[in-house]
Amino acid sequence: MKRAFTTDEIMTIAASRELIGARSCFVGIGLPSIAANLARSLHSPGLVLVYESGTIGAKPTRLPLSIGDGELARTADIVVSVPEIFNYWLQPGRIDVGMLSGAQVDCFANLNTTVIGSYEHPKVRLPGAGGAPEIATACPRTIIVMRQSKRTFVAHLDFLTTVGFGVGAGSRASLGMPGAGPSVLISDLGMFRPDPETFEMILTSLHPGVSVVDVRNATGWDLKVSGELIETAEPTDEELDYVRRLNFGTSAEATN
Amino acid sequence: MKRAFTTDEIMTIAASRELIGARSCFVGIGLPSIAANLARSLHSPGLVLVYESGTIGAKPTRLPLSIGDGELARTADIVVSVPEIFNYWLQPGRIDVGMLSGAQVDCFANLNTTVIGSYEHPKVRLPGAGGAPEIATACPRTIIVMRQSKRTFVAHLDFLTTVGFGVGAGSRASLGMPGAGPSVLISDLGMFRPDPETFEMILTSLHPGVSVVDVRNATGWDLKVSGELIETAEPTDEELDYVRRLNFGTSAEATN
Amino acid sequence: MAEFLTLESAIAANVHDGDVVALEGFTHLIPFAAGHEIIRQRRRDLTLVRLTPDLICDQLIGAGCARKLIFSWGGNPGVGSLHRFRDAVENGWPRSLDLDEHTHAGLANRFVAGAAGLPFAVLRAYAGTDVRAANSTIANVTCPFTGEVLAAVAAIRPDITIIHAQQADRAGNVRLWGITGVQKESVLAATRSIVTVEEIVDNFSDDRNAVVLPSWTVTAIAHVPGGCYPSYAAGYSERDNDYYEAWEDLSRDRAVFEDWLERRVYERGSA
Amino acid sequence: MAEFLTLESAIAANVHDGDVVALEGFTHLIPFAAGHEIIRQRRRDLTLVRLTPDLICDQLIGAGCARKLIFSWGGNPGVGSLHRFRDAVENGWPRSLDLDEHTHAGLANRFVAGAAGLPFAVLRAYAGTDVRAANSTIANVTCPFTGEVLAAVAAIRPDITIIHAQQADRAGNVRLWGITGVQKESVLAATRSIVTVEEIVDNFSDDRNAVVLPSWTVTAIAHVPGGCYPSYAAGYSERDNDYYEAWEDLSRDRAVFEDWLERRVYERGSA
Repeated sequence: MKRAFTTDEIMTIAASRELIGARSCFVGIGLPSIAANLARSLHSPGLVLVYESGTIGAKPTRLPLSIGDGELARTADIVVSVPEIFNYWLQPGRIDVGMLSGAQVDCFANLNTTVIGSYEHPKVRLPGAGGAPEIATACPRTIIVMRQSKRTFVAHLDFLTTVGFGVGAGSRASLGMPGAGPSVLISDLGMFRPDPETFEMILTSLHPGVSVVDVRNATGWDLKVSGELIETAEPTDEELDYVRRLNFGTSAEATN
Repeated sequence: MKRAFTTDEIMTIAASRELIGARSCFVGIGLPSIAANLARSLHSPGLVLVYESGTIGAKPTRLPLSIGDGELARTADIVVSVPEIFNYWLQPGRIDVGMLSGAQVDCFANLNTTVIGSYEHPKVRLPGAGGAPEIATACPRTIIVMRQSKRTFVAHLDFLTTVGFGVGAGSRASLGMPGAGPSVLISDLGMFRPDPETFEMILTSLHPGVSVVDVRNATGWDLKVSGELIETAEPTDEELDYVRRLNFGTSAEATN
Repeated sequence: MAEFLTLESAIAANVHDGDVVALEGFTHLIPFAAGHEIIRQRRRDLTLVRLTPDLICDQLIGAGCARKLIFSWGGNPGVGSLHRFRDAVENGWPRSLDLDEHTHAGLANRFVAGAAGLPFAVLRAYAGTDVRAANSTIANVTCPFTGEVLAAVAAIRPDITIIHAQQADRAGNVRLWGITGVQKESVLAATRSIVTVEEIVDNFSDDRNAVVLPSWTVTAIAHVPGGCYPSYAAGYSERDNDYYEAWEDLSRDRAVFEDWLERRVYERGSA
Repeated sequence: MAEFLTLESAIAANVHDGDVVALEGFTHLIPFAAGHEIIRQRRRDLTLVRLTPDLICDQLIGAGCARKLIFSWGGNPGVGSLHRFRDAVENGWPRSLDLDEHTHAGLANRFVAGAAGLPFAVLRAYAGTDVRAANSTIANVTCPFTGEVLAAVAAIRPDITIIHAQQADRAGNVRLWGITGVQKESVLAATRSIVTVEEIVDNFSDDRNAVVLPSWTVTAIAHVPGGCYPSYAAGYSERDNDYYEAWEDLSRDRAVFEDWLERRVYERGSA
């Protein structure tokens, strides 16, 4: 008999699986942190976790509440300054994968974490850029994890904080962005990957129990669906045990 | 009865006196190092010695043989990387005084430490620039210490490694050099200071027993002599004791 | 050479209305006690500079001390929003707040340029983002060797930088370790600096590769044990995560915040 | 991840004829044993990179390994000249030597740019000097905010950087302390790297602010106690100043040098 799981759990677990084979991951706080820590605990014990607080090779035994958590410094191979983490470690593309989230995403996987409404007179002032724009620029690939609704998967971002594929094919090259961009966008409903021609994110996998209609109803743009749509593999017992253990006692709400 | 002293000793002692009142000194090896260490031992116990190896606040108990001597690291307040010592400490003008030497100097206190002869086919290949050009650029003032002869005090440098006053008044400003330049050039014969109008180095002090003719005979340009020429104060017993103690067991030959 | 002062005297002497004030510490070693003293001394029109404004800037903004914020990520890390910051930006309460908004890499490099005495720093950043469009402290620079177009950020040189550190020695040298963020750069970039410390020691241990600020780079030192609470000082204290979580509700309502301010800051006198 | 190899295998696998080879260590931790192994393996046409060429480059140049030297100060510190370097530049013996000559600040920043993945670095340097005139890796760059004209130096990205460090742990992480020069930058700027170490330890001590190169930034580690002799490793050895002083005479004469090379390098086999 199968165990029940939440939509957040399958989202996080699916994200952690995308880190299999990665050597190192630049981790934002919140959902990305849960996924990256899950990956290190479960699939990729050698995965080097790098946080923008300057901790490299952190091996937290509990989920860090913030990217500057003392647990990260205590368990790291080295702790460097913030200028150094960005200049010597992120910028040259040393960190294989960046894990990002956002308040809004568009069909080219660009992210908004700055404002809802206008910049000058915002309806909601969000935290801002943090490390995301340079993670998205420099990492050889990125993974985006965020909950999906018409409010978050939008046709037009209110503010473009972090470039995914810009306006599509050729954008990253013309902007001088060395990394390949988002390899996957993972929501609580399914997974989206860039079309190799247009670089628009198309639905490639549905989480168990979710229909294409469900996803369309939670997408603000005219969603394209892969001809080879699959179902996301259900969480294993081991994955569920780990994600529940990690998640205990901290919040997954914040987006950076 | 007065004690005898060598020309090197009065040169070094005169240089050390120029550090009275300075908070910090960027020190090259050789004669500058002897003078700076003498100053810290004798006149200025709080003088912060900074070496291009990254040692800040070194308090060596013997004269360091090189700028990367273990004694400097052991006794320093901090040891920083070489990029940091130049970028964060020297470049912003944090170090009050730079002590320099050279193989050739001209009447505007520009220095050559690169070649004798042509650059492409040198008669003598010298060590090169090291830290000197940026010390001369950034320090609020510099002190030059070098032995004097027609070979070293020349009308035309074979190579301009380090700018003193360039071609005279206005040169430093037009080159964007923040520091004021050499406040004094000290040789084994006398002391030279910049004319406030022309910035040519003029003889302002003769070491005891030296005549203006002696200095002229050891100067490759048409030497100007100050109307207020004085005699350098003789070394005190204490100065001589210290310089002899410091000098023991190491060489004062190298120029950087 | 650094002068040993009470926190009250250090703030009174070094923080003036209208100053550009950097308060640094990345999650770790955030100088809360100094921030509260600035509130108590009712400084106004400050330009606050902090990569992660965190609760300390939320409190200063809510108390009406700031007219501008230079920052790169303004949330309550792992918890939610900075409601006082949001209220100022969204509603102009208690006053409007100008923003000079960067990425972490960009703002960190503005401090690097300031510390290095250069007018700008170069990085590969901001391409294609709206962050760049609205900001006059970001520009292009072209590599003279390859022709690549990169981002330039203007140096930042605060009037005063305030940090919290684990130790000072009696000569006024300051030592910090663990997550050290951009503290060294922010102090070296500033005209003046105040360091609050957990402890004053006779001698540091022999680790000369830790971050040390020599006495002559620091203006004033105040001995304020726990001066980074509810943040933490590695080796001395743990972060009070409950405080951060409680702030989410406490700060949401203006009246509740003002009551907190009255009871926990104004009535407390010097920390 | 770093591979543990003998010095002989590490050099054989990673240093090729024609490579750009940085050998760093500022007076302290100079990788002499690796340099001698390069001589023994008779590598040719190398471009050597070192702020202070020191005796190690003098020996490599005298042995005919190098066609070019990128450097900033080429003397025998505190003693005198590098006679093999001078003989190559002045007389083309044993072959001519191209020079790419900088100041310390300039060459250090070339490594910084390489480590940072940028094509150039900015500094206030070289103005008015002949050092600049002859060098194509130095150019102007104008601040887009202030109009100030500064120096740009081209990034350097060695094919291989070789350093000596005090310790590696069994996972291949490397730790060094004391005067650390430009070693971190030179390793991070390079395509490949070899680290010779005094000791292999189970665990590093708790000082996480020391310079540590994670295993995945290093290509090969060789356990070579004393591998920096006659330089020194803080905590392990003292500099042999007599060796440096004796080099002044030993290196002055080609025949005496060649005899030294035969007896002390070629006949010694792998250190």
